[in-house]
Amino acid sequence: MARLVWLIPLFPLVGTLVNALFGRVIGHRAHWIAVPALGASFLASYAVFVRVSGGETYTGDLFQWIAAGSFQTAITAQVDPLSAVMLLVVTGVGFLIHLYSAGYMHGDDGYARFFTYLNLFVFSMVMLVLAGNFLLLYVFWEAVGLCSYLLIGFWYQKQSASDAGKKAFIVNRVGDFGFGLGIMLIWTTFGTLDYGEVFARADASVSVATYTAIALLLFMGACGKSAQLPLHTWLPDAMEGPTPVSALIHAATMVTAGVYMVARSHKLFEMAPVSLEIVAWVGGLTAVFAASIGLVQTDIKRVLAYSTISQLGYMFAGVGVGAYAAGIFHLVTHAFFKALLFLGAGSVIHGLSGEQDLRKMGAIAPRMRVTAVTFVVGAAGLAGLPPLAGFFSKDEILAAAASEGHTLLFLLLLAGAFMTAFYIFRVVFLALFGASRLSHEAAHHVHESPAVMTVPLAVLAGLTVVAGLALGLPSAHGTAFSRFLAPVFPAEEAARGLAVPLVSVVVAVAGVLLAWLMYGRRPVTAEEIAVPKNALHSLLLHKYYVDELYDAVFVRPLFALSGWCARVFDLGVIDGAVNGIGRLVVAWAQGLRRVQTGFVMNYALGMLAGAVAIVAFLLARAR
Amino acid sequence: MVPESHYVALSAVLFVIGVVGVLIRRNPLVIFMSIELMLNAANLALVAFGQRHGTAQGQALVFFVMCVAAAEVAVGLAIIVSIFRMRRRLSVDELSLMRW
Amino acid sequence: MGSVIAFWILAALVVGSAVGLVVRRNPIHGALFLVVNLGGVAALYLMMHAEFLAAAQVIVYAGAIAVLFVFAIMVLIPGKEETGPDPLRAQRWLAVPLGGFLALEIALVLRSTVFTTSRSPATVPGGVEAVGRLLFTDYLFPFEVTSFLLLAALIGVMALTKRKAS
Amino acid sequence: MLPLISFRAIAPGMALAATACLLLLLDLLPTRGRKDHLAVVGLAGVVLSMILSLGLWGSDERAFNGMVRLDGFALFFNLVIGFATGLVLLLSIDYLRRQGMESGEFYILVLFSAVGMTLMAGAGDLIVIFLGLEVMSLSLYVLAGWFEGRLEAGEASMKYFLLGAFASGFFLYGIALIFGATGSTNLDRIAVAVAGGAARDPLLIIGFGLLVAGFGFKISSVPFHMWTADVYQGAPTSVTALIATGSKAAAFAALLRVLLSALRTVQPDWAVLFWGLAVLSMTAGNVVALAQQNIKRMLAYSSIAHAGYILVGVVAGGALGGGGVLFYLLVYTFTTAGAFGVILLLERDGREAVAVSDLAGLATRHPVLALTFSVFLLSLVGIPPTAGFVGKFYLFGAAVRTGYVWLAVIGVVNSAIAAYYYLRLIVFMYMREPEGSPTVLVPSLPAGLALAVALWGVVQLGVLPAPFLDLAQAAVIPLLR
Repeated sequence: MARLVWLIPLFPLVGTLVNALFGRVIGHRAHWIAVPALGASFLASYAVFVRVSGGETYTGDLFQWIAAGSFQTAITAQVDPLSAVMLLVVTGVGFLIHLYSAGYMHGDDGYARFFTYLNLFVFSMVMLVLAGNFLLLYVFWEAVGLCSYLLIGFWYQKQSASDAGKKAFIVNRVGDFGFGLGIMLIWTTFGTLDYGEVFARADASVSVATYTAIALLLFMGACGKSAQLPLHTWLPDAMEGPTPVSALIHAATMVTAGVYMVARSHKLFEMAPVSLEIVAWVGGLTAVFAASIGLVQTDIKRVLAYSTISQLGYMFAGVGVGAYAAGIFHLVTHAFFKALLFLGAGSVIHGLSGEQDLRKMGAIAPRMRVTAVTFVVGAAGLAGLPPLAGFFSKDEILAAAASEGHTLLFLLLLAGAFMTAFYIFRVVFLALFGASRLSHEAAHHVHESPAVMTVPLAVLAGLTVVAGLALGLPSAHGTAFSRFLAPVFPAEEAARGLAVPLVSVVVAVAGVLLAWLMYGRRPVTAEEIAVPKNALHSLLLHKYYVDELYDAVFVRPLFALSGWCARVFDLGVIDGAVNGIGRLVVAWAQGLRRVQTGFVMNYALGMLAGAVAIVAFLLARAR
Repeated sequence: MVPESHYVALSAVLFVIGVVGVLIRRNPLVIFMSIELMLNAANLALVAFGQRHGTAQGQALVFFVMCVAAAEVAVGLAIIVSIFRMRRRLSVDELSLMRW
Repeated sequence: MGSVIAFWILAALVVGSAVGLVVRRNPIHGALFLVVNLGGVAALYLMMHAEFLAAAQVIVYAGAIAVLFVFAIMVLIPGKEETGPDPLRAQRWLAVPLGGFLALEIALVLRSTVFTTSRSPATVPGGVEAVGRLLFTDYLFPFEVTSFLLLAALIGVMALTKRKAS
Repeated sequence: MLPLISFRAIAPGMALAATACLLLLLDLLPTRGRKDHLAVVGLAGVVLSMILSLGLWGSDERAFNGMVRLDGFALFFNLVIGFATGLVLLLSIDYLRRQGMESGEFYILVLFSAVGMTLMAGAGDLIVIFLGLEVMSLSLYVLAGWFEGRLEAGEASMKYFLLGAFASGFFLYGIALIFGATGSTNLDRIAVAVAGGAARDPLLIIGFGLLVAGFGFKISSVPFHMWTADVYQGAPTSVTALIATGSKAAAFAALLRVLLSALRTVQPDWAVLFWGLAVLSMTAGNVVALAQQNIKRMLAYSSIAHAGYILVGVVAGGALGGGGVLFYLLVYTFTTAGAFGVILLLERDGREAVAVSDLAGLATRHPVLALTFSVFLLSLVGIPPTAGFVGKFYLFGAAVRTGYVWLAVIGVVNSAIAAYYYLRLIVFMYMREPEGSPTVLVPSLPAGLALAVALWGVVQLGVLPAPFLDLAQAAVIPLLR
């Protein structure tokens, strides 16, 4: 098994290196390297999965990474049912999206660069999942962030794209800062970062306060990566990246890393019940908050982005109420239907020569049949209509929330489910059906995408249809999926009533109906969609003004402070008339004496002040 | 007999005068002379402390400081002269091209 | 008693010349004050029976270093220096108190245990022999380093001046 | 009585000094006008010195009456200094010729300053530290103003010299007071005196404070940092690299040796002081760096911030903190020398390209160089798997382990802020189109070699740091005995 495990990251790594080094020669044949690499990686994952199903697990070191004195950390891979499932999702969905990209990115100048980054991302993501200790997890946590940053800004000629990349990185730094501290705290508390040892040593001998601190710091990292409140702002902007990137990184895999991490360290979270409560509530609030913003967006990808944030909230809510298997199951099914929706949206955009605005779409279903059918399947999956995958996984979470006594949370999630069904079918009716609002030119060019793009759509649609029935049917011993994960997560109590599924179906259908009433029953004009009807609508359109708030509270003061420090702090007492490098140079050239300040003396004064302060401090301490 | 503490106090006064000179003068040569004053003050302290501890070590240390001072003067004056040749001006308050 | 009077006279001379160096605008005056100051300190060395240092002080400091200064000033500065208003006048008001504070801190020196404990009876040999013996035994290594230091300074100065010629 | 004369103990430094003298002679020979061979001979001397250091590994002795120490600590720093000097020599060859400033004395002075650095690293006596500091500084003062005719160069040289001499004055007076308090300048004897109660003597306390001011200047810690930006900007870029790496490493070596071997018994007293200096340096350096438009200036403020990070390790002390400091200095040497090396290869409109905006579009025209620069920048940010990550992890980890949790937190916050200005450079390289004439790469084989070595260092120390971490920790042990 050891060899098989290391093969999984090896293939994409080789793909990355080949395309990076010979990209100029390979050019538009880059997919011949990248796609087979992923295929091979997927096959290896599948083989590993089969072994794990047979009860095998694997933990092994590649080599000692940091070994100094008491502190030892190795490059360790750990395979258990949880990572096997994640591997299958990452490489499987990754493979389909690679295939799709070969069509979608066809003719782009940075074709080879694109596949280099994409392979690098899959490598990092696989390593993140395989990591057997927190340090390695952190390393690849950063690495996937870097890939995400590179891919969001892939079309850097667009100012908005490179800004979005920067924003993603900076917001993630905030989360990673907490994550890093959390890992340090784990190290000081347990003296190791190895999963097995940490979880084995996580007992009552450590105070609850410490566990709470660790858990909340880790969760801070998860919030950044998985775009939960209040660190969610980067994800909608990340849609500036190419659509396959949005599908792979910002829907199916990377953003779910936070959920994976919380589930992986559930032993630590369980030692601090408060932290789980917080996880659940942040998840629940994010689910409703993001869904409500999704109600009014007019950019098809932005709707999907807010939908992703909202669905990630469901996963956290599930994990937070202790239904780990349900959370991970939703992660898997979400990977299927959200990748499907993004790729479908990409196909629509592709067919409309780059149009993303819902106000300029409509009635394209007849001319893009495969795309339309698969998109509707995905939408139904997201809305949670039975018997599709989303129904089973979301229902698991709702049921868990209801049965664990989180009634308020349950109602919150139910409201979110209603909104979800509404906004996604709003997209369906506006984009695919109803009256055509296409520009003349676009209408002329509408065409179905090539097979290399539609085949992945069909496969994902198939998965969306069968995954729930195959894995998610509840039985006396829980679902098939939760039984598979039983070695990792404690078995959940089974046999829940029919009430919750019934309510959730009713709510979902109601949402779909409302969407139909508003957008599907009769043709709507572009103006009707966009103009804010009232204050609430306007608030939603502005995404609750979170970006503006951050700008005013953090960004601008920091720059003001920096500029102030550069002038005042670093120069000591100087002539206030001088305020600009450019002006100074000019002034110097003109020989204006009034701006000539003798800095050597200022510097020396600073040094003297420092020396006096140090001596005074030391003397005061010695008293 | 004058106690050594007097010498040390005198050296402290000299040192501070040197420091103040560096801070308030604009001519690099004068600034540099003030720095020499500081080194000189240190020398005086070293000799006095040496007497106090009953060892000639202080005097040996002063010997090294003198060498350092000589080397510094040579290099420092060469730098100042080369700047003067470039600018035809000599005042540190005019040496402020780079800032911020 | 005589030595005490001599000390106070020398102290006044040394401090006065130092203040003169710092205060006078004309750098030539400053350099002359420096010579006086260095000579005064040499005399103080003599009072502490550090004859070798006193001689070295006069030869190296007053003889070579101060002369170099005077030379540089004469070559470089036509007439007076530091004309025009001082743009950093405010700094003086900070420099003097800060310097004073430093003086206060160093004044605490006098409370040191070194000066409160009784003095060892042995008088220190200050002649060339004692210092020389130290320099060539205990301080052999720094002594050799000094030669290297002077070589480095020499090369540095050469490099600075040679470029002018070319 | 003659002291123990041990050429073994000073062999690595002797190798450098002898090479410098050899260069003096070679420079006199009438040659074909080019001075490349001097750099090559100098490089050979540096390599020889490093080989000697490796060969002497494991020794622990005192020579010349305790003036010199030959231990793992000194040898480790000899390696760091060797890397710094070697990289600077390689970077300088074509750079100097391009600027029309090639001269044999340049290489000789670089070696002289390296000798001063090794003296500081292996010093067992304050006076040797002082002499080493002066040998190093006098050479650097001259080197900083090497580009005659440029106003900035002269200004840099003058500022560096005046302020450096000022700092030396503090340093020396500090030595004098410590001598007064303890009756010796030897670190061992100071340690004995301190343990015997001299620690509360105001003489010693003031002397130590002044000594710290002198060290603070050389490591460019706030509030002794103000020269840094001007000198880094005005000096020739390869000299800037030397000031940023070698001179900083040597100053840290001496500081750490004084703290750990002479003043270990009073660690709580100085740890608080350096706590403050670390926080000030990190924060001021990073915040001011945000506003910079000149890359060399930006890296100068970054270097101030890094002095703060390294001081975190000093505060932590012991084998953990000390080992972290040593390892980080090695990492920092590779990273910073590499970053300055990249900048020195860039030209735009016939002048050196040092503005942030000059980097625009570099990735499309010179992808390999842009990638190399990015790796160095990521290492400065501390993003894995670069060496900077391991180094920071280790420093902050040591702080947490020794109970300075808040210091580590401030450090982590600071590295998060710092990410912004480093990444701005990457953004410019990869995500901006140039305006006006493009920035061009001036090819240079030796500089390419230097960058390759630096890149190797950054990757090696990031991916397989374990042996070097062990080495760094082992190097601190002799100080703690």
